[in-house]
Amino acid sequence: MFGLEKRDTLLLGVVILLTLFAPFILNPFPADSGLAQFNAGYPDLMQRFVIFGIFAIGFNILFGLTGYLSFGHAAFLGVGSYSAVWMFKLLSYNVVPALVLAVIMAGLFSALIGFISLRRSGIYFSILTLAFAQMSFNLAYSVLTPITNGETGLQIYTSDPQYLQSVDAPSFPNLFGAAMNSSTTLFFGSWTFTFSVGYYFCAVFLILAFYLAIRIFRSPFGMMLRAVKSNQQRMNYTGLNTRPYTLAAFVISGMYAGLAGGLLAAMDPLAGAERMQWTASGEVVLMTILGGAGTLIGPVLGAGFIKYFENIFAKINDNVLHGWFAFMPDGIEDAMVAIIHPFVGKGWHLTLGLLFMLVVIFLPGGLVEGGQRLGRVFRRKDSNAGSVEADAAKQRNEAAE
Amino acid sequence: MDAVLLQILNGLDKGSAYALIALGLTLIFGTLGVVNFAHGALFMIGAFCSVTLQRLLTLSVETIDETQKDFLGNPLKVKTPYVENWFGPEVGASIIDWSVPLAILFAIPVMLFIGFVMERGLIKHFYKRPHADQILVTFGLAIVLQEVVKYFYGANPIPTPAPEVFKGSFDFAPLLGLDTSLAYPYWRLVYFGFSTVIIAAVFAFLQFTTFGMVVRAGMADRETVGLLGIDIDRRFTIMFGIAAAVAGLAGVMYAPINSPNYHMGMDFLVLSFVVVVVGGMGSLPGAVLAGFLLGILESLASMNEIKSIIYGIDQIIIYVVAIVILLVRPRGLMGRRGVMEE
Amino acid sequence: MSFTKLTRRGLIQTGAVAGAGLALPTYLRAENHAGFTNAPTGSTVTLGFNVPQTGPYAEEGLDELRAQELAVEHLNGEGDGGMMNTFSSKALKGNGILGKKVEYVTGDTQTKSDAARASAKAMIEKDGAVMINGGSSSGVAVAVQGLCQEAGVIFMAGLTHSNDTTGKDKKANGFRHFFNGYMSAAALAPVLKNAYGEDRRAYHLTADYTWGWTQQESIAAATEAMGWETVNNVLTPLASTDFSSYIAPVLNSGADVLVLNHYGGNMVNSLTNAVQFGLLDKEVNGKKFEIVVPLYSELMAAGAGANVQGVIGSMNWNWQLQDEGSKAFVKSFGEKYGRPPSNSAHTCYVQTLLYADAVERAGTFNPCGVVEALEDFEFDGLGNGPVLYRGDDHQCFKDVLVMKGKENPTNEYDTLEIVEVTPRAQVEYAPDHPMFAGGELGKCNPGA
Amino acid sequence: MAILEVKNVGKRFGGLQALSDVNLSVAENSVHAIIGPNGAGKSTLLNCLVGKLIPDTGSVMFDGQSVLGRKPYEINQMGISRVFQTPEIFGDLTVMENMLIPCLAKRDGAFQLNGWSRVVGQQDMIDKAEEMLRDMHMIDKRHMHAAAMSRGDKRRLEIAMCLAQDPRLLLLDEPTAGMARADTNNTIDLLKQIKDERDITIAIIEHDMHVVFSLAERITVLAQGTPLVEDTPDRIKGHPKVREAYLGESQDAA
Repeated sequence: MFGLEKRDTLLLGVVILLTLFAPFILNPFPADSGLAQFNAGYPDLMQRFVIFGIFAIGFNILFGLTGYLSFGHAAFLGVGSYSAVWMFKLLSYNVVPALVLAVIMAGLFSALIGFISLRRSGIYFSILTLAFAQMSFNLAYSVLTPITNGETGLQIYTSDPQYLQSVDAPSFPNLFGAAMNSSTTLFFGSWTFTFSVGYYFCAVFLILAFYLAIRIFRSPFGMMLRAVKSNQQRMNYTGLNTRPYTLAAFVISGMYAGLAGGLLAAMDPLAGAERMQWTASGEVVLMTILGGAGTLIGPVLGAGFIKYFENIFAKINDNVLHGWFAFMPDGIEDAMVAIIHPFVGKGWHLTLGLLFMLVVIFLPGGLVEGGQRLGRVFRRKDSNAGSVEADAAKQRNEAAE
Repeated sequence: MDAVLLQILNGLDKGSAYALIALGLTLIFGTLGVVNFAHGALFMIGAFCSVTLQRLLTLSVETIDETQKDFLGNPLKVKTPYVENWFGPEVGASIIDWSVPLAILFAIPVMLFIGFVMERGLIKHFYKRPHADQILVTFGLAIVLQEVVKYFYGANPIPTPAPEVFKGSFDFAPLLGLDTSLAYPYWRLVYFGFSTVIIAAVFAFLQFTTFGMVVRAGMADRETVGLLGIDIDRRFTIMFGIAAAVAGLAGVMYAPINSPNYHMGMDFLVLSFVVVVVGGMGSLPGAVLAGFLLGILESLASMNEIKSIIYGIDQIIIYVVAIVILLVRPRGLMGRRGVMEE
Repeated sequence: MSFTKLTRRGLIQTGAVAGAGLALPTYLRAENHAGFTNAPTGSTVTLGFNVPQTGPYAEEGLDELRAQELAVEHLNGEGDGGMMNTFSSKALKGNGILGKKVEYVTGDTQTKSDAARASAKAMIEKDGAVMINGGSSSGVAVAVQGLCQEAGVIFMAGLTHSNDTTGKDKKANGFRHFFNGYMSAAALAPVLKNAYGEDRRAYHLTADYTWGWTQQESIAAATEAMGWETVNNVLTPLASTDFSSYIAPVLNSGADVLVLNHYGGNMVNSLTNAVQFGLLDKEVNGKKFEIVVPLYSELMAAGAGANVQGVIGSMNWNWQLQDEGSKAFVKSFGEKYGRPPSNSAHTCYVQTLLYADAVERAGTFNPCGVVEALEDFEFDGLGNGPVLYRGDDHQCFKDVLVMKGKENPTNEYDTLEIVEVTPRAQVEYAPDHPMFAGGELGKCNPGA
Repeated sequence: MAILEVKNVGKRFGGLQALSDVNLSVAENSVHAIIGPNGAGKSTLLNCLVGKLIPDTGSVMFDGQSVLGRKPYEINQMGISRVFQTPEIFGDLTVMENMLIPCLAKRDGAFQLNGWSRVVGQQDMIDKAEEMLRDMHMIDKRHMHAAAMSRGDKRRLEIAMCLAQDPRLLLLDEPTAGMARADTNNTIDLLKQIKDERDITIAIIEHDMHVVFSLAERITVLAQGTPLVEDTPDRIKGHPKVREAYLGESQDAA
């Protein structure tokens, strides 16, 4: 179906189901229970899962396939965001022109940076991309303030021209009237499920982005990209010019980043310079490796994983902890709180750092490999079990040996 | 002219810090082939060795002084450091005053130990893993290390002054026969001297000892050295310890220059990678050269005369230089073919 | 199973609400009986405390969080009541807000606009917070203020010193208790004149982003008005950790005062570097060289250690103030946490009480009611003497403190001393002052 | 008629004159061996032919066109394929994918942005690759990762990949270096078979005299960067100059 092989169709189907039913899946706990803290089914976080999923899928097309490790992709995300907000400022709150410009600008910007950076490989390439991105961030934060509004971030003022904004259109990014921040809530017993227009808008893009990624992975072009990673020498002596292949992968991933940046701005029309900082570039690298570089679903998992920790664990404070352990005798309650305290709230970084280490030590293929190991336990037979991701993960391990 | 001289002087000082940090990083690259994102954290831990020793030396007995009040109006608890009780107030105070230089002695075993444990416990298992995995695991480690420091020392910078005798600055102008001032802080001069000595020591160690020779051979061709039946693993462990110690010492002496805080390692991480790569992967002289070059150019770019020509150049100078050098010289200033190019 | 509470958030103009409603499918149309975002329905009300918990300002954020927790305790009638006893408005009774028990949720701003908005959104969307309080930088304050305006909740700004927060970026749903760059300058100028004379040449180092620029502009204007000359203004990159290359040329510039328009880690490092260069020991133009740090905080002073000695700066509030309100707050905070509160802690504490009080007086949690109750509200007993929340721009006006690094501190909290309490009248300005021009307050937005 | 014409090629590395005044002519559909002691400049010459190095002087003409200044991939597209001393294959890819890549490179050229089409949809290419694998007796290994194969298999795969492009000239750089005798003989048989079945020119650099004399129709002896003599195998065997310069050593190598 859709020009995909059976197992890819299955994977796509799973992704579609998961994204469509995310408001249910991410809110498994009743709103009034202590575990509601772990619910992630509110619009902002769901949107972030999806948007950073798109970002990571795109990054994986470059890094997972060609092995070129860019430390500057956040710059393209930032360019996408700034472009989108400028469209809101100049034209109207309609997201279509904003997203189109975001993707185009990010594509142009990545073509320029890619053209220069791809003259080098390995760590030299990584440092070149890092240098370009840090330059962009430093300039955006200060010197380019007239364009980027610097420290505060680019936002929309009532005094902005908005030449095409009609009087009756929502004054929030919208798709022909359907505002991204409108939502409806379903109450079911003590469960609540929120369906947000913005989330489903992003979800459609995630599904399309994922589908496109599958097509690229399974195309001759994708095979060539993997060949670049495997042996550039052989590529050259097989009559293949590696430069346009890597540049195409770079620009495609840059455009994915631009789309993600545009969507971020569409969900929340403020573009902060920090989203271009090297730590933001590092984050997408971590997402991809954590989930499983070179696998299809891995980057999405990695993105979800990191964003979940950032948004859920950071909010668990001592007050919440005491709430959980209130049923215990006082002494034990305090002890439990004291034990967990360093890992949550302001200590969420610690938990994240530990998880990075644990995953990479015990699951060399990333979270996808963890899933496979689980799957193997349940299926016993490893015959057809390989599933879609087995190949990539296996390759990784073999390369590592 | 004197302004340029002053910035060159300043650049040498900054550059010595960059070179020192980059040296350890490139040693690890060159010998072990590991991309160590935790290197900045080692620098940070070094700085916190200074803080820790300062804290240890100021461990105090508390006596209640009824005549003074604390901020709540309760009797003030007066703290007297144990060392002052043991050695008398004056000797005690001067021991505390000298806590940063003393921390060098304290930091060497600590950093070597941390280096050994890191290498044996973690890094060793990642020699043959892809660079991506190395990045993830060392980045995770860096976060853990800095969060642990934050847990014990808080997020605020902690003032760690240099000994009283190094307060103030030295004026080079009379020496050079200039009539304006060319003042430079004593402690920064000490730092410059210290870095030079450490860098020279590392080079001498690699150049003139059998151990160093094997390591250099290992950097050039790891497999062959392994085939010679030399226990390269043990040497690599020691090498990692030394690299950690070099980073740590850079941090110890840096503490008085800027009050240490738990994320100072991350601030230096990107910069030290740029320095190493501009110098050329795995090249020790390259790292030192690049450190000084970037230090001087950064200092010159911060001059108002230059900023008025190119607005905001000091924001991006390091990166511009890195890009230009990498485009002109594919493997940095002194890099060798084939190192970390995949 | 039922579909209720259909919400539409984020409409700034009420006119647009009706229009947009028509453009939507019926099932998405706004319909809410309470008429505002996150109207508390049960026996509790949730406040959101959004402070930096990671990154360079984590310590500042932690102190804000302490103060906010204390405020919640006092609102719920626990503890000694703190400033509720000294507050001139007596609407609060220690039974929560409008009889609802106060609960709170916390988030991490990471001192990044994006992260701060994400965590504020989480508190609004997931936890149903009716008010967001805290933060420790102007970028974050402006970003979150904009978000709260769209979402229809009240924002109380925390530590934000940029003129823009209540200048070109002011919003009807946002209030700022903290002072700003202009007020710092107005308070500092006379003190500087007395201490260092009228004939001074100042060299500015300025953090190269919005806050730095507005503060530098304010200080330069105020000092030039009293006769100082501004020799130079050098912008320094935010990412700088070592300021030596910016400080080295100061001595040869002919300046005899160095003004550090830096905050946080930048300020700790630039001041430490300046003292290292021996600037304070020098004589230039026959006068002792001086350093000025226009915006001080206790935590920065602690970070810079002995380097702050003799350096003048300004603060919003300090625990050494001897008015009844401040004394009550310091006692209650000190007994709970074993340390005196910082000025950002004070701001966050006071803002929590003020919000609660405004709700009580308005009789509703509706942001528009709260805004009305807070606009042009005058009160006393929360430190800094009589205070006004000006309706025109939602800036708070009160006495400003001029501080000086203490020469012989007796304990670790005793780093700064109060040199002067500059009266409110001296730091006031017209709402249409050029440094605050542009932007519109807009109308309050109840959301929903 | 000569398909490859090397004229007066010289190459200098610093103080070392690696090649000087090399003239070489390879006739179409012949097997031409280039032999010589270590450091004679064989590899340098080969690198000059495929675009990895650019000679300082002289010209290299392939089928009437100059290859100088062209990138390796362009020269490959002209019809020159190269087999390396240690097999260069796509180790992370399956054997089948390894075969498909040269087939696609032949069909689509140096770059094709076909991210939307599917590998499994390229039936003609798959057929071609499978046929090639069948010829090489490797069809049962088609789902294997190339890196996991034996060295002999890797060599066969590399040769198969080169042949899949239907090159006019096949350059082999010591194809049997480090191989066991049995593998060497297999490779010789394979090359003989290729020579017999295809219209192809083979130029081979080799140390192993057994291989050279089993295959070559003409031999050029290179010594100290310059051709010593060029002739048929039989006459080379007895050539005094060659004995002097080379063969003594080669018996050790063989």
